[in-house]
Amino acid sequence: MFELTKSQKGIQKAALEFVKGELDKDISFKMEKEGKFPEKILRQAAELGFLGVHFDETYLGGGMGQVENCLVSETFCRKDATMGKALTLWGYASECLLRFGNDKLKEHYLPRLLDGEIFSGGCFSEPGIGLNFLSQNTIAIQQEGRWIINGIKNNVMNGTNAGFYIVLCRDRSQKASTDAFHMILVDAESKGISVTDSGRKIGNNMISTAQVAFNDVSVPENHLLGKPGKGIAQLRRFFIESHIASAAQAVGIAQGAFDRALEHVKQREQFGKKLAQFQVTRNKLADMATQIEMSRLMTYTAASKFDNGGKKLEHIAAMAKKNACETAMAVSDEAIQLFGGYGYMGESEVERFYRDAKATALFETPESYQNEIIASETIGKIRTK
Amino acid sequence: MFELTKSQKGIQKAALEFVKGELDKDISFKMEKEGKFPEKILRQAAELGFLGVHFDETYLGGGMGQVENCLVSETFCRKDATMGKALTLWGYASECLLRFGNDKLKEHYLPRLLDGEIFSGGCFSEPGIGLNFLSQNTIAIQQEGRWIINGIKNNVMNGTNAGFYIVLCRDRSQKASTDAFHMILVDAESKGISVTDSGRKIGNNMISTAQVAFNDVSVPENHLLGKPGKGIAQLRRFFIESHIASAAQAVGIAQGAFDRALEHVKQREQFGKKLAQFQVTRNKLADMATQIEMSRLMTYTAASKFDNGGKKLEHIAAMAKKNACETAMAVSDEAIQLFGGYGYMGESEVERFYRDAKATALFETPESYQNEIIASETIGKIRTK
Amino acid sequence: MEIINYTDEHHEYRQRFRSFLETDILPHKNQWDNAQLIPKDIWKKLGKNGFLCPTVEKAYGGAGQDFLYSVIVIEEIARANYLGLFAYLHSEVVVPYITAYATEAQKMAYLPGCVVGDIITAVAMTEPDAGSDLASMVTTAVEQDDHIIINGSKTFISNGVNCDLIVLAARDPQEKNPHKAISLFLVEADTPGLKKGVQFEKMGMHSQDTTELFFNNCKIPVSGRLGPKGAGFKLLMNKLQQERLVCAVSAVACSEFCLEWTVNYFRQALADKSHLARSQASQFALAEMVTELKMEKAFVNGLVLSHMAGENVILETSMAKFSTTDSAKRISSRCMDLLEEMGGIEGNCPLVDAFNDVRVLSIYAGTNEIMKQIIAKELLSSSKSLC
Amino acid sequence: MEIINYTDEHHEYRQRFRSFLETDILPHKNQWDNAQLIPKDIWKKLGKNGFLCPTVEKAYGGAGQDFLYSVIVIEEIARANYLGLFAYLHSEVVVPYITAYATEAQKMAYLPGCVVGDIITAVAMTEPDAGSDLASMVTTAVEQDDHIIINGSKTFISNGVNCDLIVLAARDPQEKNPHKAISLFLVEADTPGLKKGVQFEKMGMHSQDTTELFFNNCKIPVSGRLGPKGAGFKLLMNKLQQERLVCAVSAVACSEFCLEWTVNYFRQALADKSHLARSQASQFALAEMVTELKMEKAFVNGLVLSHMAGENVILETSMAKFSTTDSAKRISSRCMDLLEEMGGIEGNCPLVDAFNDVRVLSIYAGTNEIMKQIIAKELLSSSKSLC
Repeated sequence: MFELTKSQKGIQKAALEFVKGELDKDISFKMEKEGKFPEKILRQAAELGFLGVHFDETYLGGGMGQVENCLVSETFCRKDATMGKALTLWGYASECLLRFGNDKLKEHYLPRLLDGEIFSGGCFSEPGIGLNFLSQNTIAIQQEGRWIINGIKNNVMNGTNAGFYIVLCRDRSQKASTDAFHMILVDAESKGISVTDSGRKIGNNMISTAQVAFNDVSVPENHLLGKPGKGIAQLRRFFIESHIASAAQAVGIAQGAFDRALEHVKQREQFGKKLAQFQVTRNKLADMATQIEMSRLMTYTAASKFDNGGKKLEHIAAMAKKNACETAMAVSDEAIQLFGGYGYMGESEVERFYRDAKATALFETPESYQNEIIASETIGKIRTK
Repeated sequence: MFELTKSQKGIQKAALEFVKGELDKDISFKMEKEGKFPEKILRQAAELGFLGVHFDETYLGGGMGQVENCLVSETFCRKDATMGKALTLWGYASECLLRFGNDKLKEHYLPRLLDGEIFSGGCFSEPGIGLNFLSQNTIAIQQEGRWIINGIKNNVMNGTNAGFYIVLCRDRSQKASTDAFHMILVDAESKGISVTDSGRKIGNNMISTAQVAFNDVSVPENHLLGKPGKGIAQLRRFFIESHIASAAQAVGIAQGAFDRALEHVKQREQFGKKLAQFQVTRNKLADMATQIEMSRLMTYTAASKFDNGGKKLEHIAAMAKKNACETAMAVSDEAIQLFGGYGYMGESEVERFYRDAKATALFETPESYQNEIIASETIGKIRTK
Repeated sequence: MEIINYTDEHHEYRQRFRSFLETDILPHKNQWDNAQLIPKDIWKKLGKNGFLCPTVEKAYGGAGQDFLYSVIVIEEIARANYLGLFAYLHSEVVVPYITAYATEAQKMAYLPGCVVGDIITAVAMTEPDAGSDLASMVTTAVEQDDHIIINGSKTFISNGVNCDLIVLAARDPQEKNPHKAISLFLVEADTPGLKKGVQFEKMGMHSQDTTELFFNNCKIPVSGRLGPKGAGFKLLMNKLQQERLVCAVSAVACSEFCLEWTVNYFRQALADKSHLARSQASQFALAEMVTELKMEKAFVNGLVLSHMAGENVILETSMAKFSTTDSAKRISSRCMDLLEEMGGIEGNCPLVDAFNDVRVLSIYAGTNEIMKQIIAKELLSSSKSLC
Repeated sequence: MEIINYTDEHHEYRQRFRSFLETDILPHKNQWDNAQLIPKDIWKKLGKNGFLCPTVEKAYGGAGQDFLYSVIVIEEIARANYLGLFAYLHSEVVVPYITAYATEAQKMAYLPGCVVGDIITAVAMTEPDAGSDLASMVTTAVEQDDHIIINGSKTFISNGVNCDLIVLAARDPQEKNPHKAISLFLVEADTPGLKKGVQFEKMGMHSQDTTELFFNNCKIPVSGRLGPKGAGFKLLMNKLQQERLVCAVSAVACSEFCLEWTVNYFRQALADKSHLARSQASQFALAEMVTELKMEKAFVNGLVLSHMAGENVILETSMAKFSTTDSAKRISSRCMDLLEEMGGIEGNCPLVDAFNDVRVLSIYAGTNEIMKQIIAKELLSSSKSLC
């Protein structure tokens, strides 16, 4: 049975106090509109230890696990999804460095990252190709002790302001196969990188998304993360963590939208009754609460299995994300409906939860990716003639 | 994180071996069609200790908890839903006796029940009134040290062959309120009981469902279960267990239908490919697997909380049932579709899973009941003017 | 505005068929469900009363009516909640192969019997190892002198026990191109070498007989070929529009039955002040389902008119087929939910039969997945605007 | 068979409006979205070109066209993905109160201006504490000598910044029966005592201005009453059929836009051999959505004809309103899913705007929950057969 430990409850409480004290709705709305990153609050979160709770203490991390990370993400997003996602995704894909990088690289980048000084981005998807790894065209050539990288990646989170990128590259000397890709860390200061901001999005608007082009970008040999040729395997391992984290954000979004809706229906009267007394409202709330409870359970379970070194986690994490995103969409949509006209107005917050839910489903990895992960694990080997 | 213990895994394995060895598809189909109860197999299950695993050993129970009971139910239903439900529901509502009855009553009835000798039924719903307790019209009058019961109950599981009924009765001396109902055990041999079988149903056809009329039925005073006037509260406590058990059956049904469908799509070829290779099939299986995983997690979590004496369980158990029934319907429906024409034929098994899924959703308690339980817990107190 | 304007004659025909169902058919439904067969006499009675093949020309013994008569028969059977009386397969799916492709001699030989119910027809296309995939058909038809020798087996043959005449699809083993290999044949059921298999138990549609057919050196005269040699694939395709359309008409009428019954139940419950009718959630569910039904009905009625006008609406009928059959499944199930435990008891609630019957609609006449595949292919390969 | 048979004149009008949108409107959309206002000049341009109130009689400066002209304007705005150009509220919702209920003098005073866009109208019904519940309205209108004094506030007033004339619903505080207490009034926006509140930020429809209105001893002449005293409730009800119908027409056209755009994107992806177009799941999703769209379109087109024929189809338009608006929401969202991350980027994908705009459709013109309530009530209180 899943039950939070005392220290986990402590983290949750601390995160709640932080967002209650520091996150301001009006400021957040303004920043969302202008597409600005909440840098000041990121620094505060860093100081209080809310960044990278699942990173080693050596690198200024919290030394805890994904469960704790989920609790923080969920609590942040429940209060304010756009800001919550910003404070959670500033270091997107940096787990690749943590899990696969060498000590020197980690020492160089991670403390600054976890201090909120720099950001990180993941370069995994390509225009027109998406996450179909074997079709990808970003190439790395090994040359005089350095990697020379050429290619274009899209949908790069923190693309415009990352301190470093984690880049999936194919070894030109090899044919496309699952063993032909490297995962390489590229410092954003490297020559030959050009970044095009994708502009305003459906949601998640405090974080930039960009297209990043690599034109003869040269990086030192030791910027290879993990073993050569293991890029895809490593990326899939990273996506386990990333799916769990996204699921936690989605659960927070759903819960946040639910909180607002519940408060509203208990106050608002129509036809002489509180909205919360109408059976249809009650059924809607029952559905929403059930969906949230299930998604949360699945997410914590996946996180907990991850922390305990569980195997065969890839599809469980994918299930958690897929489901939590569906929940976040359904619950925030219904929350708008329960608010009526007020729900469509900016100040209601629920419309923004809805848009951030959509962004959570669309960005990071799409549902089609999760479906294939789940299917291949579930179906197993197919014997063909 | 939910993880089965070694002994729980042992139970699961034993149950699996039992159904593999003893449950025969052809016999089961014949019995389902004829609406016969599998009495021989019930006795075998009793001998092997699969009946009432969550009942005290004093009364020949297994001395274990709801988690273990869920594992057995799920495993049984996964192999054969109709028979699985029969072997699980033969003692429907007997938990009321276990939890609230006095020792003398328990000693008298439980060992025979857990031996598979007698059945039990729950008389909770009334024609045209359903589970709207306060409107119910079955009356108990205390008279010369006995209870005299009059009224009609419907949807009584094992109605035609129960050894005893658990009956919710209103005290005539009191106005309808949540404190005005008693829970009374009525021996089926009592005079004044008339039973009308409801006949064939959409599913769950090895178990009878009946209308039971009480006409001046007189039972001894000590057949009152628990405290006088606490009938509704006790019934709600029983429904926690019953919801968890139904959820486990539904999870078994979903998994059973999934198993058959998976086997089929890995073998069946269309247009030169195995069905399992088509993306649409793969997506369907991913959806099905995700739904099952979530429902199972929720069910085990509810069972585990119950076994650990957790509070505030009523809505969690209701969520588990509501969701598992939805899953069972969706998964078995999709399983039929994946089988194509073969899925509509009796021998495919999946059409029966689908019908038993529907029966699980319709009988015992309907979704509207679960929704209200979840809503009232979730919404909490509403302040009205 | 009604989309279809039925004439008085149509209304009269509908009324007459409704009465016929009430007096001559429905009282025996249970019995025939148990027997898993509708007696041949009943087919003859249907025929004699003009309820089979209403559109067959007068020259061949038919009434030469318009297609709306067919629609009426299909609708009334579904509204009587008796999909197991699978007359439309005969009247609107199989017989049309004969009216469209048969030679004059074949027409004279078979159509009058089809109209009066002396000849019950079936179509044999599906094979055990080839469901929706016609190209992988293995039943062979080899020409030998004046005869054709057929070998192979077919499955899921509706009207399989009762049928007297079979429209069979089989391939020429010499022809490698699967689209040119298939021909159609008219095979009389008592032809030596043709054996009917045992009947399938099914989830629903119990009165309707479904079997396998086995052809073992089954020998028919060359004159038994239906349409040109090797044209089978195309001939089958040509008839899909009507097959899918009648399936959709049936599905919509079945949803109508479920909703009509449930709404009436709730009206009564409202009059009786029962708790069921007070449920706002149930009321909303009814509103949603009736809306779904009205939309489908509008769409399908429009297609009926287009079909009668000879338009190519194969894409739209494929849409109607998958959508209305999914909807019938959903509606029969959801109506039952509203009735709670009462909904699941056969004796009290005819929705149980409907639930069991409609589950096959999304599978037969091309699975709903096949429909979507066809629609998507057409949609993406075309450059036409959607609007 | 097309359900609506547009004439050549209709087609020509559609073409002319489409070109007008392309040249005079769409290039400025971003600018007006940012400004959260469409300049009054543009309203005048729309009016001068005959795109406002096409059905107003010639006697009052209108073109006296049939309702299909209104449908064309609504459809083309939605297909241009610009719901924020909320002209139909003026043309088909507010102005009809004037054409139906106004005195000759009122008509002469206002209608010509409405047609040419000199007068932009709004309707003020909703109050902060009374959403869909008209009976709990608190804004008062008290007759005093030759004047009416209005006090209270209204919210969610579309065209709230731009409006020159307001159709206001207010209650007589002396009348206790809420159904007899409400009257309608025509209030000019520059009447002293009427103040426009600040503009609301919204999820979408950014060009469209929404505000609150405050009435503080706002004094209008008695001649400003619209229709009989105390008849407000009934007058409002009478206009709901058209209001819901135009909402449904708009929703369907918006779904059409989303699907048309997405299908074209997939056609291109297919030509480019991109992985997106190879996805069978996406192809099925497109097939499902196009089917949903076609059904709705058939239903709504039928209702347009019924409405034009003067039939009472309030029940059916309520069905269409909730169903098409839910569907537009679903379709805009699901199309985006098919495009994966690309679908969420404003600059690349117009579906983002559509997604943000359509979310209001299931809320305004009576929430979809209110629709279902109305349908269920009618359904259960009637004894009519569904078929």
